[in-house]
Amino acid sequence: MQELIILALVLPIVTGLLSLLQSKSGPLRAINLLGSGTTSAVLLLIIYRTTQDGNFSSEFLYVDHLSAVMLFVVALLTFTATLFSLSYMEQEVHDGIISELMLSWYYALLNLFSFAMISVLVVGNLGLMWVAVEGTTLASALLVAFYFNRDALEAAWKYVMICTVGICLALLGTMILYYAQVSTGGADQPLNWLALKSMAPRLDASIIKIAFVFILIGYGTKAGLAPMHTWLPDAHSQAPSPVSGLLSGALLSCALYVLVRNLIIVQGAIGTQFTQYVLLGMGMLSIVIAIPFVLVQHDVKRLLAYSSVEHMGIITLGLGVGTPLAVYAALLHIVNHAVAKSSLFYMAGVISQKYKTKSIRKIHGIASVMPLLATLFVIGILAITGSPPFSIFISKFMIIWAMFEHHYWLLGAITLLLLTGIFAGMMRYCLKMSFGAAHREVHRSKIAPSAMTAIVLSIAIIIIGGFYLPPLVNNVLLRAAEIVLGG
Amino acid sequence: MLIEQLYLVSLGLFILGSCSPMFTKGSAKATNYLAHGLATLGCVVTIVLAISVLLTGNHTVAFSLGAPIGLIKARIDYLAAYFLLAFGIVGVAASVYAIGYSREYYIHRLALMAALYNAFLLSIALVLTISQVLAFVIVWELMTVVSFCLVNHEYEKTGNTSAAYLYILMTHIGTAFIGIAFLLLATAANTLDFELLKTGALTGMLRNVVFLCALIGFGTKAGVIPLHIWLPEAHPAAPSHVSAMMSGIMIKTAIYGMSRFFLEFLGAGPEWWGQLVLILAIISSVFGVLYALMEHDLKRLLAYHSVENIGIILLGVGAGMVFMSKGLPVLAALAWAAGLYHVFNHAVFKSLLFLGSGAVLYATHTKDIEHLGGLIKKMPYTALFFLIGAAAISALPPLNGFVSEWLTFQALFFLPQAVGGLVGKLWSVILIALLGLTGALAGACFVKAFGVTFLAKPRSKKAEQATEVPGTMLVAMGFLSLVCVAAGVWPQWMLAILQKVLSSYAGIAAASLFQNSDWYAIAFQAQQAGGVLAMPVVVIMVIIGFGVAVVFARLAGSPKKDAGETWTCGIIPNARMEYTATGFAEPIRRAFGRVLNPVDVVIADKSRNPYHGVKITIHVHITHYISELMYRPVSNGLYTFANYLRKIQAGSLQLYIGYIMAVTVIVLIIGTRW
Amino acid sequence: MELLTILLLVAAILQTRVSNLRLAINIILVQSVFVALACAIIGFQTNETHIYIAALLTAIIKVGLIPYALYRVLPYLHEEREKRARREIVSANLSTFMALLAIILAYGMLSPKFPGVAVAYALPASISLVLIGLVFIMTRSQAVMQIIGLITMENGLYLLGLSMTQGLPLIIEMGIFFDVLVAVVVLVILTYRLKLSFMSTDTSLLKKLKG
Amino acid sequence: MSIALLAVQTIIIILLAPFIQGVIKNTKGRLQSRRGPRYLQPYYDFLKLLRKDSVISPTVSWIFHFAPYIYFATAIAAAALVPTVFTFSGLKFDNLFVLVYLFALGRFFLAAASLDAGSSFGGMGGSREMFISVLVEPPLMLALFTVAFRANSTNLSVMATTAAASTVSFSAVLAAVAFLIITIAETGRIPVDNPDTHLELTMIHEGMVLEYSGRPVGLIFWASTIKQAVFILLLVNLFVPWNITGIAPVLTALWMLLKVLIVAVLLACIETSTNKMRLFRVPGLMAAAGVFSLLALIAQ
Repeated sequence: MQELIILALVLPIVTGLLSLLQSKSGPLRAINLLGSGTTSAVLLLIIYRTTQDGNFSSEFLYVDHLSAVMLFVVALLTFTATLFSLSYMEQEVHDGIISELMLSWYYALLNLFSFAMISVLVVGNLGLMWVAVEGTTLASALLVAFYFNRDALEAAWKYVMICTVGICLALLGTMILYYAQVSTGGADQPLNWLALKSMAPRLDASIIKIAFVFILIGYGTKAGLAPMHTWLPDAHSQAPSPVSGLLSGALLSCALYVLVRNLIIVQGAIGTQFTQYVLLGMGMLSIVIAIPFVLVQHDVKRLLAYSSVEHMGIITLGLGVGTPLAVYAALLHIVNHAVAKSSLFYMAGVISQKYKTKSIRKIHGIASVMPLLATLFVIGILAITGSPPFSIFISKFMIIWAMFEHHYWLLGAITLLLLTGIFAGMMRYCLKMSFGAAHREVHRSKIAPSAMTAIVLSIAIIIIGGFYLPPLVNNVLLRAAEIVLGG
Repeated sequence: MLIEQLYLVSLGLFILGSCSPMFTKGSAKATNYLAHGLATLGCVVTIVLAISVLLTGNHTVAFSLGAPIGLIKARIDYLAAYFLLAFGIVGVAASVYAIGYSREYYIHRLALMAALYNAFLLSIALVLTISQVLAFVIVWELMTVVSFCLVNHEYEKTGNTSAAYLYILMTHIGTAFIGIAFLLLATAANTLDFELLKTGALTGMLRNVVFLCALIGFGTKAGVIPLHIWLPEAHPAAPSHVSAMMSGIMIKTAIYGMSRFFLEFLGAGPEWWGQLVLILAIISSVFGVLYALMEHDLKRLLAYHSVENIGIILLGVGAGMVFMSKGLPVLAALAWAAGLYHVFNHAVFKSLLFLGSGAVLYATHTKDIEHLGGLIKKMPYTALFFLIGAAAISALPPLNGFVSEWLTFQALFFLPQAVGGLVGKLWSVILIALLGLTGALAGACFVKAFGVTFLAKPRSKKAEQATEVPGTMLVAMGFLSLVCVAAGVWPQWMLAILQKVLSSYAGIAAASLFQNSDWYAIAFQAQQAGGVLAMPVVVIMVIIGFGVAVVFARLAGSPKKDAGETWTCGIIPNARMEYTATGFAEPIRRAFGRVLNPVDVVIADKSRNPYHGVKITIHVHITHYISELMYRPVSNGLYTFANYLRKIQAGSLQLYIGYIMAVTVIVLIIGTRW
Repeated sequence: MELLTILLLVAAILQTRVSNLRLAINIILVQSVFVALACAIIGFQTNETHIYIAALLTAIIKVGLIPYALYRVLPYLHEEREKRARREIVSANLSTFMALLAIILAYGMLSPKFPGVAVAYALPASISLVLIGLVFIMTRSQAVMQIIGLITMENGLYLLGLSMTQGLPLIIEMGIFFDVLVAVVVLVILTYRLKLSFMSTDTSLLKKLKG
Repeated sequence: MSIALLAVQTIIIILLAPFIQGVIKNTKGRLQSRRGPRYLQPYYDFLKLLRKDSVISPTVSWIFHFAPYIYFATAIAAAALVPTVFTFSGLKFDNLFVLVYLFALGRFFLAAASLDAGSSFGGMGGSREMFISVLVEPPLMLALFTVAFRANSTNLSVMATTAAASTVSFSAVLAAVAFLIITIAETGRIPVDNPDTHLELTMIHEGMVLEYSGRPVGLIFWASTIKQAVFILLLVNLFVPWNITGIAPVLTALWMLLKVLIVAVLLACIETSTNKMRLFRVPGLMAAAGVFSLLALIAQ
């Protein structure tokens, strides 16, 4: 197991380094396809081993079902992102937006980013987790700024500044947590998650509470919870589309994962009441704040970015309700959202590449230019807004159901109605772009097979997930929910 | 066992139909016949299924889907079977019709349309049978999404996409409310199974919330005013056989949902529930028909009539709820039977009319009745069938619309037994008078629709060149016309079914309701209240009268018949002299000016001759107060507010960090003060 | 030790009054030297080896590499200075005042909360450093100044860790150092690119992405 | 047996209907200080019309030919179910809604036929006829239901029996006035419509059937008189309570005929003493009828 994990960590690094050495586009693509494919395979193997053998823990590494859920997200998304990048970035080179040289840098950074995300998920120490999370910011910062135009620089600057400030607060929280651990006499296993969890009930409640506030704000910033979400639409809209997909799908999930890991300890120490109320409040706020930006929006990728804010809100609500059903649904929602949102970002990438703009106002009639893509786009938007029969609906419905069961029925009802506001905005712009007459200068064209594979794969998962979850996945999720609830 | 097989076979046929375009290798003709043939078969099987359930009793089909949905139950009880019957009958007609009608779509993504059409039928069949909350919401939204795609199918035409958007948005909001209602019930009963939902103990307040949410949610789908705004946009935008399914059956699934809630899950509630439904119902019916009268787009006109008829259905439902709450089980049964019978009747004649309008569209490629005329000579059968539909929807005897309206009138007439005193009588009589008004307006509207479309001379080239539509379309319409007549002349069969449907619910005693009926007359008795109607006798009377008229006419031999042009004060008549639809409705437009607020804009083109203009254009429209006063301000306000709120993302890094600090401080303070 | 904390705070306050970039970098260098010294002193007091290593790392990274990186970017930024004219967000006096307020806040409110910390007197000082860093980021629009604010925050946090629990475990500590270093490098790259694209490193120009 | 009686009664109503029209016209003539037409003039008119040739526009379709027959048929069916001397509940169709909707059926076809010839006059007539019918419907329902509520039934026979047993009251008078107004509107008399006009633009009912000639006019004409008779009979049997029961049916019939004739004279008087209203004043009149009925209901 240990070897597998280390392999999973080393592979992206190796692939990244090889990419740097390679400047021809053909081998570059082959290396990356191979690299990310193997990495994903290794990750899936890790997940499988986890389901069979249970937890794995060593001094610094730790993998359980909760990490398995997230590893699945990262495995899938890094693979689809690489797959999508192959044709997308080549088109960018072809369009003269980036140079050949930059391409190898792009892949190197992408692999670095994957490495950072994987390391977040496999370390078992809260301090190292912090380091890895900050690592993801830094690895992705240059990807966000990749086009090095004014907008991209602005987005990257804000991204780094806000996230670093946020993450500093998280470090503060982690230090306070460590202090609590030390003062309870657990200095021999500093910030080890398992150790902390076992000693959680003995930790000083008032200190943990303060630690929790900082951790929540800190990782919440990274996870895009309102009102710390402000970097998110900028970064998501300016990054190259595959990276946007990764940011939205995988990075936010990783940040939430770290938050959840801390939450388990905090809830073990101070009970659930305070944390739940704060989480519910932040979740609701995220949904509410996303609405006006979705209703009135001019940039297709920002539209999707705000939808991510909303979904992080929904997931937080699920965590805030804190019943087994809610947590199960929240975890499922993380997966569903990641898959759907990344595919939407890929599609937005194809569209904006085709129309040479991200402005919603200038995009019409995708259906007559790229019929298949338009269909998938509408399906994706329907899915992301929580329409049945797609998998996101199931998890959303379960979260709200859990709210009703937990006597938050009014909150649940309000959430349902607020989500229709998101639906109104998303659907409005989606239809505006998909249908109507296309521009003269935009010609009907085919989409590169690798990009299409990435998109179709994601959409297929979303559709099938609406009806059927393999028992294996279901068990992993159930076990992960138990872990979140302190089991 | 048989039932289960039938059920699975019908679903399987729809699924097969949905997939069939994949196997036809792009041959439009093969796709058309295969997909719609399978749909027809599926509907036939559904009819058989419904009848066998009605004969043998309730059935439950359970199958497990595993996580995340869990065990799914499809319960085909009498209520579901009744709706399935209506679905099957309309579905058979629409599917057969589609075989002919789809020729229009050979170059317009026929494969997609045929697949979606089958999926649409599948989703309706599922909505009517699934009895598990989560699965129900899924198939409910599936139905919306599929029909949304069908509404949007001809997205090249302006307005269709925005109609589809409005449709899916409104129904999505409706679904949110339905979700709330279901979740409240489900958490109270701690189950997702429909059969057990009624066991949940809810406080009075929560019961009211459930009621209101169900009413709003299903009311949106049904098109109850003021939630109807999507309906007149979406129904005309869809292909005609789909419009027929949407108007005939899909909006009835909302009535199905209401019936489930108000009959089964909630049972008898406070009186104001029923009264609220009655108020909404009467507003829907009067305004629905008034707006219909103002339309001269044939399909929009029909769509507004759907609003009206949903109102009439809900009059029965509302009266039934009032009777239930007042402990008058037999009268409640009468009122519910009236409402549910109108469900069936409206399904039949409205889909007939939509199919007829589709035939007109097929032949002339226009829906604007001002450009039609004289089609009765080119398309005699279509005209006849449309006329039968028009007469049925105008509640003319001896067709089916009359019978259900008669039952509704009777139910409203006995309303004073539930609501005592003068108030009850006044309320009852006002409702009856307004329902009468609705009927008269519907009559006026269909004289207009039928007369302007089919009679006199063609008003345009398109109408002149029209020819009769293909046989499959005529067969479908003829079948529905027959059903219209049959359900009107011999309503006993359907009422016996309804008696069965209703007898299983608490607060309703349907068993003895129609026991005095003869083979030729329906009669109901509830304590002192009673009523009787013999439709065959009415028919015979009219036939005798007709015979007498013929005898009288032949009394004096057979005088000569000369052909001579229509009298137009001595000049040769042409089509432009004919009375237009707008002109026909003008007196009513003016008389109801207070609520319709008509606006006339006269534009005189004086460019060539400054003294008397060369060309005068008149734009006539009315003000839809509900969208003007309710939806527009809300949406404008929402967007203004959204624009205002967007200022929080002002682009300033310092501000953003300020947010983080502020929220940290706030949460810290909350945390330490907790 | 107490003297050191006071010096740290003085450096931080001094920072708020400076508009020259080179001077500001010098001050942050001095501040980092103080932090490294504090680290060493604590290591001396507690006699733990890993704190010495941490002190050494502080010296290398925060006194050495980071200022070096900042200095490297300076030549490209000549004529750039924190503008005190129109575009200022708050005046120098006000920002000093806010820094003082942060110190008072930290000393007044937070210290009694944590009984039994290792080096109690450094705690409020470190908190005030974090707050001052935040204030710095919020009130300065110069890119380099914001980086300096970030380093100040980092310093404060580091000191906090030291004073509360005698520092985090070494591997984590190293990770943090590495992150800080990379963060500054990334930011310096961005600053350089900003200068190229915008002809300025004034971050108050970065307001195009909104809504 | 009862079917035979019903048939006899219906035939008598049908046969006497033109006579009532004759009485009205004659009385009107006298009131206008001229010798009115003979009482039996309508019969002669009818017979003459049956023999006349017709001119048929080539524009028309079968609807045009069919409408007069269906109009006549519905009038006869209505005559069969209006309660007169004998009331029959055995055949189970004498429901007031059946009555109302039978008239609607006839009107529907006639109005459709008015559009068939494609002239503006016909369309105008049809449009206005439907307009009036829309306006009449609510007060008609209101007025009929004042009686129906008393009888607790919508069966006309039950209603007639109840009405016969009741005494004169304020409520009954109000209801009778309301129904009288409705009768005027339904039968196309002044002040709502002018049956004698020959100016196309002012006609309603006559305008609608303008394109007909010869035999169909005869049918429409007779059907209209039957409709008029039915409404007057409803008025006297449901709203004017002085019914004599318990005597020989022949005497009852004569008494009823007397009442009908009095109403006919009254209609003539009203028609003479007032002038035709503008079309858009009619809603006001109908509102008045509605208010009267509501007051009648309140006064019960």
